[in-house]
Amino acid sequence: MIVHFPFLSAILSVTLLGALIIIVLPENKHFLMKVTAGVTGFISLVLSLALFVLYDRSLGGFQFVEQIAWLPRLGITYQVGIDGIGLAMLLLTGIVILTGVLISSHEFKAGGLLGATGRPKEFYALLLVLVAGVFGVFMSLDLFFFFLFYELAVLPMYLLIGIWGTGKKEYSAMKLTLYLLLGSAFILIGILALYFSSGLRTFDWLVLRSVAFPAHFQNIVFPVIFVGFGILAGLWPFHTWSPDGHASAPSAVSMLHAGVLMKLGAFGIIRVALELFPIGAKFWCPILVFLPIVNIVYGALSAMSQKDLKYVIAYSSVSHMGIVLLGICSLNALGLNGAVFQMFSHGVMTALFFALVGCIYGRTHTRILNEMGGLAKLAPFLAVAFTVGGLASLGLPGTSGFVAEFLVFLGAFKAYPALTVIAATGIVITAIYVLRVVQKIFFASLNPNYIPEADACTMKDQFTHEHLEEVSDSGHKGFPISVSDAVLLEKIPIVMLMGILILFGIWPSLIINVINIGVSSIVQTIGGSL
Amino acid sequence: MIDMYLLYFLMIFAAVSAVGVVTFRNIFHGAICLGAMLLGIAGIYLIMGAEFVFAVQVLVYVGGILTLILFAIMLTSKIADRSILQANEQKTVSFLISAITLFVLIYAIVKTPFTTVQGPFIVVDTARIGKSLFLNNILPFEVISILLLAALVGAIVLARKDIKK
Amino acid sequence: MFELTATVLLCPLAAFVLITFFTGKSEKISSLVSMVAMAVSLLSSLLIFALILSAPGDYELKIPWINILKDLPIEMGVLLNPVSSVMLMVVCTVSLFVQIYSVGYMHNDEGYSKYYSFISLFSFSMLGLVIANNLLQLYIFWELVGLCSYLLIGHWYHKPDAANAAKKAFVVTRFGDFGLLIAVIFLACKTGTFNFLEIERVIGSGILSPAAVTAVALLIFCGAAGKSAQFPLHIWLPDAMEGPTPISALIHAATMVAAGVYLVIRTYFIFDLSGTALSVIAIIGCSTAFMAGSIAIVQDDIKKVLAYSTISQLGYMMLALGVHGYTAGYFHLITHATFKALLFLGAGSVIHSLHTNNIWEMGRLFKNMKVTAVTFLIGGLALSGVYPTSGFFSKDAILIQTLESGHYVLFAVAFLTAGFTAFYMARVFFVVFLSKEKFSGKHPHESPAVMYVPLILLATLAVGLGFFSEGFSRLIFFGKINEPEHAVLIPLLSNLSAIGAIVLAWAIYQKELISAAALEQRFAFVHKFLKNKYYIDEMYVFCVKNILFVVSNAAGWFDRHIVDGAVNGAFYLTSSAAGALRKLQTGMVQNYAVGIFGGVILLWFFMNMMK
Amino acid sequence: MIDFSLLKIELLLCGLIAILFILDLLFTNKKPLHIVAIAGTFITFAAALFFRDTGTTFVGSFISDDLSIFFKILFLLNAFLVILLSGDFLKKNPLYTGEYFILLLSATLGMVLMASSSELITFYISLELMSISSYILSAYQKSNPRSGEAGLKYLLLGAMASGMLLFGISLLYGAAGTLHYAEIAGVISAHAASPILYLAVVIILAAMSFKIAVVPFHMWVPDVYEGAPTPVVAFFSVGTKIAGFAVLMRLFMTAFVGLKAEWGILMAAISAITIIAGNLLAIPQTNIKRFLGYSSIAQAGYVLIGLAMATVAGLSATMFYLVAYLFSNLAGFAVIIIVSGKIEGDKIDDYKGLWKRSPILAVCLLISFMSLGGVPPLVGFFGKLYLFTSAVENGYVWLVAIGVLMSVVSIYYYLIVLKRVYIDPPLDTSPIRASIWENTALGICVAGTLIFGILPILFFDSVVSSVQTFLK
Amino acid sequence: MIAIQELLIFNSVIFAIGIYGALTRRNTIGILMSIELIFNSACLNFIVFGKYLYPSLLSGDIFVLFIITVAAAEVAVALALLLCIYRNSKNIFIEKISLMRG
Repeated sequence: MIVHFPFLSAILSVTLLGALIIIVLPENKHFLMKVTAGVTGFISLVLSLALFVLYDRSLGGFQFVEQIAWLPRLGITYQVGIDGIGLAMLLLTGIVILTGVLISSHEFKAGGLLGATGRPKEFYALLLVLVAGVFGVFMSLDLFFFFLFYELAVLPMYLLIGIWGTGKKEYSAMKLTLYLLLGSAFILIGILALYFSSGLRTFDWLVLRSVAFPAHFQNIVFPVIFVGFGILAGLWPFHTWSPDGHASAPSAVSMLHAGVLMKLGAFGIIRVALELFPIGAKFWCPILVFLPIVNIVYGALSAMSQKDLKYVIAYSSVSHMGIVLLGICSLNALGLNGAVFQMFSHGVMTALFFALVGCIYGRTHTRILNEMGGLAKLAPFLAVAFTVGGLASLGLPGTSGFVAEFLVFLGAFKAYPALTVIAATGIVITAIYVLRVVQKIFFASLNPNYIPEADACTMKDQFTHEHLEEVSDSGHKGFPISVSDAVLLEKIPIVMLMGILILFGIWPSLIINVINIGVSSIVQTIGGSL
Repeated sequence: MIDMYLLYFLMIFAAVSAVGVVTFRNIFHGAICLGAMLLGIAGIYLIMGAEFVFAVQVLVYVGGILTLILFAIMLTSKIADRSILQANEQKTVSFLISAITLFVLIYAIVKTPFTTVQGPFIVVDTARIGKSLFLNNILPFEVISILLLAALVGAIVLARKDIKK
Repeated sequence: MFELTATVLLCPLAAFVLITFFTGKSEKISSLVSMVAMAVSLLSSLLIFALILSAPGDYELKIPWINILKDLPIEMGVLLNPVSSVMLMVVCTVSLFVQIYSVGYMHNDEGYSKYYSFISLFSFSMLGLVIANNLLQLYIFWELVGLCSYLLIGHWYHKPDAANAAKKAFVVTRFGDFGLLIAVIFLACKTGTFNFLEIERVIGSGILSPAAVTAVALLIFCGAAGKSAQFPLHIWLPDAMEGPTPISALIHAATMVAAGVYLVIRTYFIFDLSGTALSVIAIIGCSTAFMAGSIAIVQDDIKKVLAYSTISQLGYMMLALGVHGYTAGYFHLITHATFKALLFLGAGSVIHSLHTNNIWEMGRLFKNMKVTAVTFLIGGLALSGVYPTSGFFSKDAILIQTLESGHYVLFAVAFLTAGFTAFYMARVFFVVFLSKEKFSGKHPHESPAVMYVPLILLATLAVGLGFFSEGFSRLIFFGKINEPEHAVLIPLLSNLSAIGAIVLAWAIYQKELISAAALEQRFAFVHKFLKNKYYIDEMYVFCVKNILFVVSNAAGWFDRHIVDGAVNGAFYLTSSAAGALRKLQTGMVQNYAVGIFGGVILLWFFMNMMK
Repeated sequence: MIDFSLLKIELLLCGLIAILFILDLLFTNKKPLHIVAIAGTFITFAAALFFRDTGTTFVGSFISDDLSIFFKILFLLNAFLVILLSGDFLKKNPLYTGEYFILLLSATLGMVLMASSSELITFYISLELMSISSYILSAYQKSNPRSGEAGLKYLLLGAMASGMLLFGISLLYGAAGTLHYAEIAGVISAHAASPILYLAVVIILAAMSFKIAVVPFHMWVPDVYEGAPTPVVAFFSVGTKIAGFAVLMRLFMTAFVGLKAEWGILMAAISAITIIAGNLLAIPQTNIKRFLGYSSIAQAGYVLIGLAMATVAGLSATMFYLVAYLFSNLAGFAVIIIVSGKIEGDKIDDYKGLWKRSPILAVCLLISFMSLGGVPPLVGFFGKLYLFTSAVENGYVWLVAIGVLMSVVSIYYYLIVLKRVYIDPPLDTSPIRASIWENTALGICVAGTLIFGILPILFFDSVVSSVQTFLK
Repeated sequence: MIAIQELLIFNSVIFAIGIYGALTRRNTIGILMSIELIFNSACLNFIVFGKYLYPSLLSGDIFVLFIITVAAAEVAVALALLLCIYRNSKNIFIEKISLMRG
């Protein structure tokens, strides 16, 4: 059956193999673990890139399909394949995992954020398992495996946040896990309904897509699946897991979570809800579109009122995911392209943000905005990177954020003009809070709590070693903390993410051409069901 | 006719004794009532022609189980002796539950049409029982031997005073 | 010709990239790269202008950017016509002069290379904006110049005021941009294109209802008002003076703030269809001019005076556009670019030598800084519209146009504002350059040549440009050529009033014949009102504090306590239900037995119920 | 004639009991008894896997078909695993080692016979054989007052339930005039159902609900699970439940199949309440055994969904889920037995930092709990999936909705425990080691959970076909 | 001959009394005795049905024999267990035997 190199399975098996190797490695070989994780991330990125290059744009549709019968009696097949949308997501995942691993490998150093907790073995193993799940979702063409990978992606989160998190991590981890499982419960019900009402007893997505489900059935099931996936995509009012979860998670996990995992929700809506229930989508989207609008505006307003840096970013994710969902609800080519592109762009952007937040938090030992200030002097690189991220976040042209938001608004305006105007106010509010954050952290006069690293060396003579340790544990106790700029291990991933933001901001066609192949078939499905 | 009156008498006797079992403050009196009720039921068996069952009832139940119970009462007599409160606080609930149960049962019994066989009760031949036991019901008969063995072993294990090592 | 355009555009971009990634360490090379690039751009733009001049018309180049829909192509492109080619020259010229000037001004600054890289980026963005052939591209570069403005205002980011001003500038203009974005999307959806020429064609066919046209026009004006600091979105511009002075000259006087006017000019075919929109523009422009002019009178900060003056002049341009003075407005844009850049650079020269912005800490600088003083004077006269400076031609064209179009009230106000203009400029000039010395312990000196040569060149332009006004009006027009009436009365009157105002200022500030303090006392209320800038900032602060922050805090609270509260409530409910159920598990066998026997009864009843 | 070929497993078990009995009498060294018991159970288990004779004997009161063989395999596997895990308990309670095995095996014999009985007397006696043995085993740890209390509670409530069962059977006898399942079915299909028949069905269902421990007949479970010795709890948490389901399946799908509509809705209602209450009650628990007791109540609720559907899909889902339950639950219990053997405590807090003390045990516990919670790709997920599909197929969407929602709750409480295991720091860092037997048992359980999760195909088809032949 | 219903109702009464006793007796032995009432009512049910409805069948009688045997075994185990508990705690009141709850 398979005539080509099984790229997709290779990606999956590479990540799982990486996890396995890390588990097998002896407890104290931390460096080897990091290298393994990094190499795994790199290989998966390279494979995704290869797919991106090799994907035949003129042919379109699903390519690199692999198929192995699994449980024929129940119509379960291991079937993977990739279309334009999946391809973009695959690429995103590859980027985020590689950068996430790099960022966290620095944090595991002594004195780093994760240094105190340690246990890199479990961390990387879980991270890679999670990523395998994510990859799996993006490439599954069988709803059963789709769901399976989905769960695989969600569950390691509990431990990743619970063990390596900060703050009220256990509460957050629990809330997140339960919420997402609740979502997957909805999804499961929806998938089962699909399975039965088709009368075909198959989970094969390609087969199910060709089934014309009766309108009333679609109208019942569509909202169930939409909400189910919407929970993971941060749909208002089911989003509250996300601020707490992101705030508590370690950087790499936040990166993966906000960067990739939340996209699973939006991806699921497109793949399952939209493509299988075009009539339901037509009926429900004009009603459900209010929720994304609330997401955008309310998320941005909430972000503005936050005092904790991570909460700001988390709420901005809620707001930005609202843009994705708005694009999806617009049900036209522009909106959907914009939505997928926004998924990609927001994924990279938020990964950048969380990476930076990790870097900043690792230096300042606080995430409270009012306790920072003027850090641009000590860490200019971080300041530049954060500003670039912020600009992408507020949709500045030249960054991919603009293209995505513009396309979404353009598409949404065609469908819901008045609502889109309301939604677009979100970009103004976003500008306000993003610039406020940038200013509070980096600009204005330097907070006296922080001093350049060079000065810290002289300080060491004045304070005993114990004193310094005390400082790094409990934040400021009256005497300053030395703050340095990013080191190479941090710079590489950050530059990578920044570069991608700008590259796709200037040359969006690079990826939109691919996305559009996937989107146009969806638009056909929706249009054809009139 | 006499059978009928006797049956009525035994029924009333057994019912009153049953009430005694569950109400007497002195558990010993309760046990005596149980014996009376068992005998009353045994009498009903006899009248209805179930002679072998009657015999087993008297031998095993009255002779065995009741004796065991009395024995246990004696062993734990220090508490049982005193006529302290023998019923707990959920009397009302319990009464309600048993009353509703009774109502449900009577309702079901009255609503069910029975096509009864007319004529006097047929006395069951013990030999038939034996045959039936060893032909049709040999499996439970064998299994119950294991059950008794298990119960025996278990009773010994539980009742025996352990020798501290 | 498009190759030249590419040169114009890409040189600054290349400079930006080079400086950012390669030459950041070496300040000299950085500034050199930037200036060479700008000079090449200037040359190319001159050539383009020459080519356009030889054959006026629209030259368009389209490059596909994003292909999603066939019926809504998203493109990048170039539209060369007289309007854009003139603007190209202006931008390149001012930018080059400012860059040269900055070599002296920013000398020894910590962020020297950063400064030059941003200024190159700005030039690139501004040029991209100018040549845009479609609304989307214009919007993109529109935002980019905003970004550069943000970055350059915040050049000294460690000063809290600068950081705040940068943020304020970006956010306030973003409010306007919001309107522009909606307009772009609206037009794209209705006309199926972003392209100016095509939109013009489609709209000309009457596809849009008059109401829709007015709405679109006003939305576009929203964007223009934000960028061109029109009331009520003008508040960011005075604060933006926290940036380095050359930046104020380049971005906040000559080019970027004029982009709003340029936008209206570019989309004038829409405004032209809506009388309402034009009236709104005229009224807002006029009131902005008046308001800002009046505020400028009482400012103590030399840059603030110039900033308010800029707002005021932008108001003039808007007024001109609102009264069909297409050519007049555009011409004023150009002349204003030269003399306002000149004034800012002059002010910068003063600040550079005295390290203060307060005019009351200066005085008698004419003695020490002759070139600066003279060029400043020329700029001031041009701003005041005194013959024969370029300001005279452009401003009077506006006044005449206003009167001719029958807007008498607007004319009156504009005329009064012209008087204000002359007054505050004279006030600044006298206080700074001629009156008594008010600084001590400082030794002001003339700036180096690298700074005053641009001043001289700009002064030349400020004077000389006026004589091109007729040629200009034949080159650039909307609809038909608007032959300027050779009215004599109005120029005369306005010149007289300007001279009167200058004399008044001389009397008050130079000779102190009239006590400024007494006047302040006499008109305490007015003074206070002006001093507080019409309390508009306070109004904004009030709104932001009492509306935006309250709403956002309410949203935050709502999220934590209601939405999340519901989640936690569900959790609480579950656990308390579990706790309640747990109480049933008493440990008493007979309670359990109740469950068993009661359960049977329940089952029985349930079964009968279901039957 | 009696066809002894059908009785191989029963005879082997009897023989094993006899051998143990004799060995127990003959030798004072009780250690070899464990080996003999392990070997004997394994042989019986292997025999159950190997011999698949089908047919009926004992005048139709004993039936050996695919269904009963399937259940017998489960019972013997259960017994085998529990015996493997009993080593530590017997080391600490060395008195009555032989009797322990005898009782355990006689309970197993009772279960095995329950699965095969097709007549009510045999069924009743085997049920009592299982129950009485279980009562005794619950109270086996005589030094521990909780153990005695557990035994007494179990016994009293069990006796009440079996009294009720008898009353129900008597009514059934009155209504049908026979005690053979097949004949009862004939009578029911021939005549209109009378009120006492309905009553009989309800009472029998209630009495069996006590055995499988569903709400509101579940209340003995937590107390007994907490008090009884852990291996014993493991034994009857799986065995008794599966036996109860085996009987319910045979009795209701043959004898009462004509009243499907009535008891179907009853079971659905019971399962809904059970899923809700069981899952909720597990949340506030602090004792791990009690906790698992509640979780097993909830699991029984899920299993009942399949039975309530009374279709091929439903029954095969039930059977599949029972396998899933066996492996996952025993894996959990195996970990608990090993851990409590070391730390002498059953508090959930005692599991703090287990990850540090024994990563393997921690991972096994994770797999077990996630499987019980229904997380793919573990066997419990497939079990739930089949159950839910069968329910959706029959239109019980509300039931599935409850089931799915409450499985989210179940994940919550499993995570509470796993949080202790993985996140909290250990109170004591000494590593926990298990004996070879314990490791074997744990390995089998975890392997089952994983392998049948990834490849449910391995036995799912045979389950479906056995149900199909059963229903024919 | 009296009607079958009368006898059945009598059995039901005994059954109900048994339930009442099982639910209310504090003394564990009392509970056991009440359970015996329940067993007896079931036994008598078998005999009554056998005699009135199926005089030719013996299943009822046989079942009763088994029930009595099982009851005996059960009581034996119960009392042994009770003795064991009594020995440990000198108590046979059921509500005192409730270490575990919740």
